[in-house]
Amino acid sequence: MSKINKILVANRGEIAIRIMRTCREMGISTVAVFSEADRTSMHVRYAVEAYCIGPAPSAESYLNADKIIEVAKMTGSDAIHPGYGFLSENAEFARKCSKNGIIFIGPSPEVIEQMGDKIEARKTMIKAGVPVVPGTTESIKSEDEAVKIINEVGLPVMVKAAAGGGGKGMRLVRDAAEIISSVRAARSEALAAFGDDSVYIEKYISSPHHIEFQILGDQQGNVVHLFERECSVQRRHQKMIEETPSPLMTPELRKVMGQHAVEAAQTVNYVGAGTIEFLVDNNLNFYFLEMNTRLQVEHPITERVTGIDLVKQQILVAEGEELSFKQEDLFQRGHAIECRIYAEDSDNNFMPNPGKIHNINQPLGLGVRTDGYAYEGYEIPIYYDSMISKLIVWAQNRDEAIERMKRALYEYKITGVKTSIKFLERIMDSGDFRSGNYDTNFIEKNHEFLLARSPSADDCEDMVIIATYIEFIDQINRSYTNKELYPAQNRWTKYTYKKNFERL
Amino acid sequence: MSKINKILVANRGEIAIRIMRTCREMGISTVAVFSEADRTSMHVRYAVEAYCIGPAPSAESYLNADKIIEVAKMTGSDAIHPGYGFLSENAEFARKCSKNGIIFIGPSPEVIEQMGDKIEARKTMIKAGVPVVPGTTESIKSEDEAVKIINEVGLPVMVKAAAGGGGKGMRLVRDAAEIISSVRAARSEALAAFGDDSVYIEKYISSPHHIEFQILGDQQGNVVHLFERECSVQRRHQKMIEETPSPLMTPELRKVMGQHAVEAAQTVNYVGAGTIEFLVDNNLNFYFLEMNTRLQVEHPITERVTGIDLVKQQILVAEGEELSFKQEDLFQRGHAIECRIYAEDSDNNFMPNPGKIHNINQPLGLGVRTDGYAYEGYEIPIYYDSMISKLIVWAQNRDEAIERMKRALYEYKITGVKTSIKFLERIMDSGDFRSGNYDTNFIEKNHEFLLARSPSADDCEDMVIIATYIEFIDQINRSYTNKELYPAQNRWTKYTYKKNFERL
Amino acid sequence: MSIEIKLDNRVASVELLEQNENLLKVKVDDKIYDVDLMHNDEGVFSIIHEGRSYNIELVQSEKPKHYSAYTLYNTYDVEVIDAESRYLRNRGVGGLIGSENTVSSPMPGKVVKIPVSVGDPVRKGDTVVIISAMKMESEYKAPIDGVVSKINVSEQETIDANQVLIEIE
Amino acid sequence: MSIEIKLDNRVASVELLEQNENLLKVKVDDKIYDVDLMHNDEGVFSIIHEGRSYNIELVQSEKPKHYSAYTLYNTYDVEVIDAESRYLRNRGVGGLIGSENTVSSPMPGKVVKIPVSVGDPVRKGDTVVIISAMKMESEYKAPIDGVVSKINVSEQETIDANQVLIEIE
Repeated sequence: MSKINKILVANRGEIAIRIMRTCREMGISTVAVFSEADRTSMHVRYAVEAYCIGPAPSAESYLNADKIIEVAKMTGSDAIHPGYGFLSENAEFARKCSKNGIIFIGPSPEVIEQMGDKIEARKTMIKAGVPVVPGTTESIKSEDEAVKIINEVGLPVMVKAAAGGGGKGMRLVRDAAEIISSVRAARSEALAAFGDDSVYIEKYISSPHHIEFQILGDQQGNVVHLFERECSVQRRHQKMIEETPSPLMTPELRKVMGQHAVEAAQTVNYVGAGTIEFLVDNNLNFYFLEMNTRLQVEHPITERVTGIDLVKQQILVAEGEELSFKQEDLFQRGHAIECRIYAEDSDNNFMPNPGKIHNINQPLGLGVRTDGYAYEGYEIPIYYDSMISKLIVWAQNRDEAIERMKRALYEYKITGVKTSIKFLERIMDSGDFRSGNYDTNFIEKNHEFLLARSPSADDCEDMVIIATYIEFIDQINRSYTNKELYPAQNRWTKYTYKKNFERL
Repeated sequence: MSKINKILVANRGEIAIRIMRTCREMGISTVAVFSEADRTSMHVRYAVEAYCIGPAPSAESYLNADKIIEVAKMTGSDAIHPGYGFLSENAEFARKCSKNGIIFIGPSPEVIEQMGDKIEARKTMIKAGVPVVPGTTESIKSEDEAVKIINEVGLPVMVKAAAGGGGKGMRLVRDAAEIISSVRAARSEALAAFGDDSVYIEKYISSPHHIEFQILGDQQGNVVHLFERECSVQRRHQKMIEETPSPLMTPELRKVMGQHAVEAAQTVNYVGAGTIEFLVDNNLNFYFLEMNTRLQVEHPITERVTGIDLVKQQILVAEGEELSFKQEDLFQRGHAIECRIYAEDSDNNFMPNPGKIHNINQPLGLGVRTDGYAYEGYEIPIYYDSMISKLIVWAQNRDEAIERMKRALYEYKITGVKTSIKFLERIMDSGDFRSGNYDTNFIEKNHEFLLARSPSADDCEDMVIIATYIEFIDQINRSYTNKELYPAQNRWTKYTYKKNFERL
Repeated sequence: MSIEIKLDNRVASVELLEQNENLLKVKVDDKIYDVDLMHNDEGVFSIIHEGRSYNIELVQSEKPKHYSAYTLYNTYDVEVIDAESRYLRNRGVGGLIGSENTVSSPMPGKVVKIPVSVGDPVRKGDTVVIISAMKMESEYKAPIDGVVSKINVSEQETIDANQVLIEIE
Repeated sequence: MSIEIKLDNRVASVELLEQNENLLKVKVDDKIYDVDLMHNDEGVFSIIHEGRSYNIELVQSEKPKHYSAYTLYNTYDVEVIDAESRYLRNRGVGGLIGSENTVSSPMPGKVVKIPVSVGDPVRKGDTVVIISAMKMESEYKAPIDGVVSKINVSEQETIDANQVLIEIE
């Protein structure tokens, strides 16, 4: 047992602030690190201490393990919380922390490595009796072997890089004629991307559901799961919306999958928070996909239905505390949905849209939580992720949660950059989402509906035209007369426009 | 059963918006009414429709029953939600609504009247078997009678106006020699304030706890309670902090008091949301104090632990729906605390502090809800209540809830006006609040601790001095050079101060 | 006197007829509106028209007299066409960004690669610059057949939205 | 050259010694600070000093060169004392509001009642005006014995904070 008094948060954006919030509630001091592009980022202002660790590109700052450990030592930090992304699944970094007497808040370097290698992870799961997608357990040594195995597994299959991630080194093979070329392509891409041309073969599950289980393990060997998250609404292999419970789930399936998730974690003596990702087909067959050995972006929906602060549990477990609850103490109350707010142009192939935030109007009230980091006047840097906020709602049941999400999205106004808010509103209106009858092909399938523009009343357009007219006149006015230092103190104005009308 | 499609919200401020949020989630259209002082108020912008109903003083606008009903009829509103305060407990208004074919969202005029008369309410409760504070059941007819009854009840006693409220027409009598003069004073004050000099006598409970039970009744005669709220932290007889569960409560006492609350409501065939207020002494004796026949300011803490949207239930019940849950379906999960954010100078006898809001930084993240209506640049009018926001936190247990509240109060920055935020932070730090060992004398008792100024580090002062220095120089700069139309687009600046240094 | 305002593809003629503090009588094309209009320095408008409450926010874009307008459900591109812009328009100045012979990015970012040099012949559709923003790379193509006449940026340079990167003749 | 800044009851002398963009070397009395300072137009400051992150917000009060400063835990009244204000100070102008012979309210509100008239003799402590704001009434008393010399407001009038309401001689 070693009490943690100070935590360095080796991350930025919403997750850095989210972690610091819990630190503050636990009386733990916080150290922020930031790149040169992030001097005005909210996490710098939220932390007790803040240190610059290098230039804007991640490789030179947020991925600079040595520099971060140096700051941790200099500030006397007891522990480092890596958040998600960046160094969170870097076994080498975890090892360096421990060599320097700093607690890495996450599992052991060995477990990170074991689960980071996809073939190794598959083998471990098979040993633990967890169903995996049919395919190879070893990396493919020759193209002949590939053909043989693919014929056994049956087309279609996925050829995947063992060291893979982010969709790189991955090939879908539907046709026997494509086998050789696809294996070659996957291997060469894997070599280029990861310096390792190992690939393996998996049966391709078409239109699967992406369902994951949250697990928590302590140093005493206790493991519990905190139920599932349905994460099938994705664009460009990135999640957009998550919910719990999953509309697909049955109590029986939840029990079986949860049990498997716990066993998977126990097999590797997992300590901390982790996620077991499954593919589930429409017949409710489920297959282990991968394990994420860190906090997930979508962890708040689990927090909302179980009432457990996952970051707090991570810290307690890292201190050596035993989990204070057992599986039978946990239950899901109501329904939670998360929408990810990206700074992007949803109408234009989800192209990122960095820029300067003009105004933000936060959605508030019953059942609404936002975890964000942008503020009015903030310039979103071009170097990092385009997710600027997460909107989480809770309600007694799924229908109410959808209505509440619509209300919250309606209230959520971010101007100055394009965001995914309107697109998310359309999803909430779509029949497939409302019925809960959707899988990972949801966005593709509903493409037309989701991109259709809402019909707008003529008088609404006329009001916009009137507003523009007044704004324009007012600007002429202002540039001549506004000598005020504090415009904020006089925001609502009844201008006397008359004097400018002659000039028009 | 009559489906409600449009609701006129006869209120302003946070409660108007809170009600409209639920309307939006239920697909119900909303009509705002506003006084001339409230044109820029948030509820006007949040509603679908908005109508001005008169000048700033409440008596000429928000209390103008005929005008409000006229707007309701003109807009085709099916129902009026009165919120709290203003017309919410006005039987005459409820009667007028029903005469005009508009649903008044609240109990019947008869029940409002019966519970509005304090003597009548006491009699009703005695009949229902609910313990009341020992004292008279009839109004006092003579001073002799007063002396006789006070001697029976035993000193100290409260002499209270039957038509009373807001602390007017109330006298505490500790000493036999004061009886006659106190009764006289109370009667003349009551006559002046309410046009009715009826008074009654109650035993004075010193340092009681103020604990109330939320109840919900439907038109079919079902009544449930949604557990208690502890409301003992008060200043100037106004609540500042509420929490649920009450630290004083035992499961047995909760059951008994809850049962009495339900019986009290059933006795009067109560329909809608209401609150039974009790005084509880340190020996856990409890006495009926009064019934509030409307939504309470502090209803969100009940919503948070029970998961029930109380406004939605009010609307469903008003439509004639049967309650969809029974007493045994309800339970409290975790702990919720509400802090009321007043625009006031807590250091200066809680004097109201209207003015212009400069910046607002909302507290966000896990377990935090705010219900407010102020926004940046908004000028708080002098005519209405000084409560600008409610901050509600939830956590797994009371200790965690207090820490979360501290974190949220720390994040909550409202500049431009003085607020109660710092004072509330001090309450969260006080030993008596943390131990849960407090009653209605809490603020008085902890006065010294609550008003002590936090010691501040010297270097923090020096940073303020540096900031002021730079701001001052910058202002000189700006007034000469800033011709920009959109300062918000360039908020963070690295000014080159040099050119001004010569001028200083 | 009226001015013209372009909203998406519609051009409307607007004129203020009367004003009494925040109560305005405005003519939009042939329709006359009596509105109660309040606004603030940040471009937030609250308009009440025949009892309906409208919230509109205008954010000025980089181009003068161009705005993004945010309403309840939609975002519009709005442009004020006054005498000056009509003059510029007629002269062909200040027209569409990303015109026929230039390549630009609608978003700020960083130049990853410029696979062409000045003087290189290119065909319509050839990639001439790759821009990275927020962990995503986008390829920008030549809009016409021609010869690269000017390259205004270099690799690793950060760029603004709508900045002209490459010119082709 | 340095200027003086008054924070509550302390007067400090401040001077900028060096500056390199947002990195400043500042002297406050005898202490020299190297700070990383960013701020915006709304008076929000982010200062990093020896690794500690400070957030300070300055809001200008009605009086020129006076600010309310909000930090993590405290609110301060701050005043810049430059040559001009020193001059005014020495002349006795712009001194404390609510000086000996005037009555004012620290908050805006509405005059409910003025129980005195010009020429009335009053004693120290007599109520001379009642102000209502946010459903609460406050009585303001004569600060000295004297005669009401001026009444600047009338009943039902709304008033600003710190406006001189009544003068007594």
